[in-house]
Amino acid sequence: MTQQLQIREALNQAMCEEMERDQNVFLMGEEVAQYNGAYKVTQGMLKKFGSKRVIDTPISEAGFTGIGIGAAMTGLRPIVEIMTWNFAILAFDQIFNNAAKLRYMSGGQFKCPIVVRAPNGPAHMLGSQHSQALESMLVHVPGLKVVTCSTAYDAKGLLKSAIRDDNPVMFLESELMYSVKGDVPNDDYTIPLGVGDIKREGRDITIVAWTKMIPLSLKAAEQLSLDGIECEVIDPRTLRPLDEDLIFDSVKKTNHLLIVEDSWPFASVGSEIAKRVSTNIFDYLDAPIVNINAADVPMPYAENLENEAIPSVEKIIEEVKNILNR
Amino acid sequence: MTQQLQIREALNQAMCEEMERDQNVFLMGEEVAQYNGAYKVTQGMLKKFGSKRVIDTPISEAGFTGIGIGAAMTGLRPIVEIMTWNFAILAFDQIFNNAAKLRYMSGGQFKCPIVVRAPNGPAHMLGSQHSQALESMLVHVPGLKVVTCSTAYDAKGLLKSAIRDDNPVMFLESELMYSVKGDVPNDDYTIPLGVGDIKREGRDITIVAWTKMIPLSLKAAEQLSLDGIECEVIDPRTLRPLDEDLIFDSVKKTNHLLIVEDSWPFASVGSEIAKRVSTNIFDYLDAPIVNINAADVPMPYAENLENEAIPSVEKIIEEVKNILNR
Amino acid sequence: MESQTLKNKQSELEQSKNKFLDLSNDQLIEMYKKMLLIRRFEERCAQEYGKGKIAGFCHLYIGQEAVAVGTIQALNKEDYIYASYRDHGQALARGLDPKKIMAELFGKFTGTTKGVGGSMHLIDADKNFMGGYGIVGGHIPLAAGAAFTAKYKTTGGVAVCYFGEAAINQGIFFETLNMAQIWKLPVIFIIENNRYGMGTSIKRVFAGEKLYDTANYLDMNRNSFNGMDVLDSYNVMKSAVELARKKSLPTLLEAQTYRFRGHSMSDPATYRTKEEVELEKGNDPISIFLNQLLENKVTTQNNLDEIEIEIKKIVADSVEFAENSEQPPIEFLTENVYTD
Amino acid sequence: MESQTLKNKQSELEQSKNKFLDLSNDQLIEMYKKMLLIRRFEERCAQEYGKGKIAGFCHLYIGQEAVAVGTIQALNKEDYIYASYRDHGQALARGLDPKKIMAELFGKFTGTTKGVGGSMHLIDADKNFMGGYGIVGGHIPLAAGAAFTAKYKTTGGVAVCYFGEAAINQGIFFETLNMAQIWKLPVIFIIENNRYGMGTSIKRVFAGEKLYDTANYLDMNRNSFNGMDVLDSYNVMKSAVELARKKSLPTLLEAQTYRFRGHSMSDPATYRTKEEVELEKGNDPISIFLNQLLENKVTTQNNLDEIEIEIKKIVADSVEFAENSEQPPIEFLTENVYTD
Ligand SMILES: Cc1ncc(C[n+]2csc(CCOP(=O)(O)OP(=O)(O)O)c2C)c(N)n1
Ligand SMILES: Cc1ncc(C[n+]2csc(CCOP(=O)(O)OP(=O)(O)O)c2C)c(N)n1
Ligand SMILES: [Mg+2]
Ligand SMILES: [Mg+2]
Repeated sequence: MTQQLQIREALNQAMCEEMERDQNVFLMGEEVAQYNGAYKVTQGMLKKFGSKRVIDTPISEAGFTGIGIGAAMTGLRPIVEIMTWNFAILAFDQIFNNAAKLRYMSGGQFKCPIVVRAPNGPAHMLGSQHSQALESMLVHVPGLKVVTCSTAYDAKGLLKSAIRDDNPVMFLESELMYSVKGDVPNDDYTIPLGVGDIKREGRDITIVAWTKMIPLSLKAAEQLSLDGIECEVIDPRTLRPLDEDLIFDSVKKTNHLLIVEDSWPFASVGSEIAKRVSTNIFDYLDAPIVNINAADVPMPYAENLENEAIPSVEKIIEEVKNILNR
Repeated sequence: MTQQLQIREALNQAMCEEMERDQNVFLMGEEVAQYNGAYKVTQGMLKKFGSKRVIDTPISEAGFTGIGIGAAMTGLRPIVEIMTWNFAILAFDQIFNNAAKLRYMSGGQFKCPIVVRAPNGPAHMLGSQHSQALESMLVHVPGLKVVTCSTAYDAKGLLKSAIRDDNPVMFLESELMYSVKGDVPNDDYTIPLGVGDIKREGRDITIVAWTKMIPLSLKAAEQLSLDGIECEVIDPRTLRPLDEDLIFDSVKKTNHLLIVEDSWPFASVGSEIAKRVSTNIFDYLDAPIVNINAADVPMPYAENLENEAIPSVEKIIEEVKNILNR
Repeated sequence: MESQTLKNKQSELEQSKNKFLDLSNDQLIEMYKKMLLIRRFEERCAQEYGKGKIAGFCHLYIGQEAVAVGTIQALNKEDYIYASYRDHGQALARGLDPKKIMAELFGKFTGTTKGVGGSMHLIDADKNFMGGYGIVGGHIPLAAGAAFTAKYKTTGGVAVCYFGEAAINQGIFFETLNMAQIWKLPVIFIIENNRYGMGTSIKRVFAGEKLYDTANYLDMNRNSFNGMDVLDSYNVMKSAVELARKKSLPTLLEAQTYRFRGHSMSDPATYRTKEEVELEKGNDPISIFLNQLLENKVTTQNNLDEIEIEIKKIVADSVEFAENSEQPPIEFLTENVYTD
Repeated sequence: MESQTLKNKQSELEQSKNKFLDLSNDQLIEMYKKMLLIRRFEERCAQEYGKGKIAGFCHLYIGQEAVAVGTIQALNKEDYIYASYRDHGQALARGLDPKKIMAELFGKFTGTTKGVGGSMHLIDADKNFMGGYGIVGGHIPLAAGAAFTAKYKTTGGVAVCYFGEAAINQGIFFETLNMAQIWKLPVIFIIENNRYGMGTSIKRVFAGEKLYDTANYLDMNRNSFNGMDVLDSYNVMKSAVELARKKSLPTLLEAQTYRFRGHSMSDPATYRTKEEVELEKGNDPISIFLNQLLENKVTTQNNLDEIEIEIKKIVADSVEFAENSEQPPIEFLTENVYTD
């Protein structure tokens, strides 16, 4: 039995179920309680769980993330919602120097079971300071897990795993995808972190993408299929740890690789995937890897520039054809 | 005519000369004035330039970096010393969202000629929170330039260019190299940003490295030379913009590439170089690229673990031999 | 009785003279025009947003006009202004061209930043209008930095930084205040206390009482004013500017104000009671000022009617200008990431 | 005359009783031992650092012993302690095994964190000694988070956070104070004001006067105490702990103290005059306490001599233990990055 849920509802269910399951789980962040969430992901949670467990914070990202980390290392399981990842930069010291390192630097004495979740990446015409995809910085830091989601099913299953995980998990959502609907089982389920998913099977080329880039890639794959080109679309879902075997196996089959991300190109997750593929299964590649990224510029406001700056179905189709020489 | 200078002295000369040359250049940071610098890079500068231009700050990295940015966008040319890049994480919002974006988001109205300089990367037994190499995060951000230095000559020439540059330049030094001596011309000179340097010529394999990894790589190259293996050691110096042509030309000649960095591996500058080489000159590679990194862990204190965690001459030699199948 | 009346008249005159401070009638009218311009301009913004002509986040200033207009009236050309994302009011008060602002909101190449900034990042370097910033509290040190420049270069300039009351919970606010005070920077921090940060009452997220008390322990000059009264805004600001300009001292000001609309165009603002909003709308800064002007015969209803027409035309022209402007050329995407 | 003397005697007794508060003689001796242990332990650290046995950054607590010992005396087992990189004093005062601490400083597998943390990151979770943090101010919210847990789980526990006076210039200090106050967290922030942050006098980088005034505008409970007097430290801390434990209220405390050595082992500390240092050494917290104990006959010189020997042995044993311990196995490098 399944239900049709928006991604925001799936995330909401995940949090509610885990909070019912475990008294130590609580939620904090700006506007999460009385306002029901800036993007309504936390709708109804204050009412359900009360103000002890659903807590509105001041606009003090560094401070309340740090408080969350302190709570996590002493036995609670905080979910810290940050309004968007852009603002989490203010908490990077707390995330990198405390959350990520507490277990290691304590010689294994501490655990830090915190989830920091927020929408990531450009939404629509929000300008430079509000349109950053920051996964490439997060994955760089050992000690963190980094998770994304592109369907309601994944969103719920992954967030539940993230909340149950004893490590700090950075959970990346997408503002533009909160309303996207999908089938979600009625029964309790989780999706293990670190396991990717083949969103579409194909023999000709592997497309690796995540979050908003999944629907784009699937659309491109559909159209390419009309031309007889069969794309395998892989969503690693968890970016760190990365399910590299899934990617390697696919590339070994297709011998071609396109990576699509809406983050900047320089030292990105795409760079890492390219490095791993070219250092590990170099001989399987029949053509150079291509990485489609957001333009290497701060995001402009103007609609035409923004559209040009972010990956599109057309660009994916074009690059696939280039790679395959068709 | 040349002089023998420590890297710290070369940096000091660069700052002093530029401050003499341009009244708008000033220096601020923790302990830079009365204490003459935590690592004595700013020795004597307070005496020379007075407290108007050499300014001790509170331990408020975000705040004083932001003040520097505000000064830069209104006509001054601040040099902001941060005690180490580890602490600059607190100022990442200021650097990423203001310094890097001001020119772009103003439609070209502002310039932001600021230099943020600090030692980067592990020193010796300082533990997890004090031993991070952060260049991979900095290069990710369009609008920033990222510069490193591995010799006294480069340090002086590059820092002078950085100070004269109208863009925000992140300048990465190394605590362990401040005392390393080298020849520096007596006459005024600069080294353009974005231009790499061949530190040793060779035909068999290209080693790309920077900062502390240069002396290691050169030592390895020397030893390998005894076995008849000639390494070409390339120091890009500026990591963003990256002198990729220099790297490509070398790899086209040697057909083998090893990248050595003391930062974490995931989505690193090395990942980026690997991506660029394998997407652009794929056909020239006779073997998979290899990237030596710091271990993918928070840096431990214990000497033996730290030694194991960072790249070594032995590891470089071993990997070169592996790549070349010798 | 006669003399009594005369005396009343005279004291009334003096009062009105006091009330209007050193402002000439022309200046007063100019200020009124600016307030009305902000109001009408933004009402139109709301419409155009509804039509999809303006997009992204768009934060209206309606209700707070007296703060921007009163305080900016006390500034000189060489002074720097830094605002938050809620920056239309300050931009118009500073005299940025409404056409260019509207074009910016439309994402057009004729806009204040050629269409790359949008509503949250209005900038006009020629007017020392330094922007429009989107990270809550992130622009506070920038203003102190501009003040640093002014002092370093002894330009006599002053820097002003506007931000909402919720921004005082960002640590950088305190870091900057401290440095402004130890370095004696000519900077004025203006908390626009409209009582809500998005849906959150400041009372729920700030443990203190008076917001400007945050400068107490620094022994920094500080004050609050009625941000619904353009004259009080001007008056209190004037002293702060003088202190900054003459003695190079920083000040923290708190404007008591209220926003009549939601936080941004997408906020239904259900967290405030209708009663509260209606009550506050009774303090409409434009009506208050209008009444003062009429009562004191600074102007006539006739004149005000003409102003209304004039302003309407400015707004209509700005929309027409924006409509007829081109989007940035695609090549502009990669320009200005760096400068040579 | 007789009665006069008697009266004097009695009031003296009462005074001494007051002075020692609710502390038993055993407790007083225990506290003295801890202070002396910190002193001797760290003197030895300095030697071992000189020999290259200890490396990295090593910040000595010498001169500040009364703060850690006095305040920690007021705590219970379930209370959490967070310290800065200058953490040897708190660790020893909390009763961490000197052997394990010295082994940690030597980078050995028998150390408090198995050798991965070093001097700046002493941790003992079993004793709720939560570390040892290297980023100035970075641990302040962690302590508030621990207090949050204590309150959430109603353990009755209290969290304490130690940091230097220079850390109050980090914005996160203010952010955390505010949240501690709005959420009524049982947390005690202790500013150890030793007057210098590395080479910088707090007077040059903080515009305020009294450091604990930073909690004024929040109307937070606050106080200062003589950090060279272990009894004053204990006494003031006791009230703060009570407030936290019984009423779940936060407190900001300022300890007036001084470090007798440089900032770290590599600091010659030339920024302070010899006179200043000598003057402050006249307030040696150990001598002060020793005299109090002797004067009030809590102990005898004989006993103190024995204690000195006992402590010396503990320190010598710790070094021997550290020397004879093994470095971590190389495989340990990649352990504990994640947990299952
Ligand atoms: C660092 C950061 N956190 C969160 C946000 C999202 N946000 C934008 S405005 C706002 C409320 C700010 O309220 P206030 O400072 O009172 O200003 P007002 O909007 O009332 O003018 C929030 C939470 C942001 N832009 N930046
Ligand atoms: C964020 C950050 N900035 C700078 C440093 C370098 N640093 C270490 S200790 C210190 C001085 C701190 O002084 P204070 O807070 O008074 O503590 P004390 O050392 O006197 O105990 C500095 C600048 C750091 N560790 N972290
Ligand atoms: Mg507000
Ligand atoms: Mg100190």
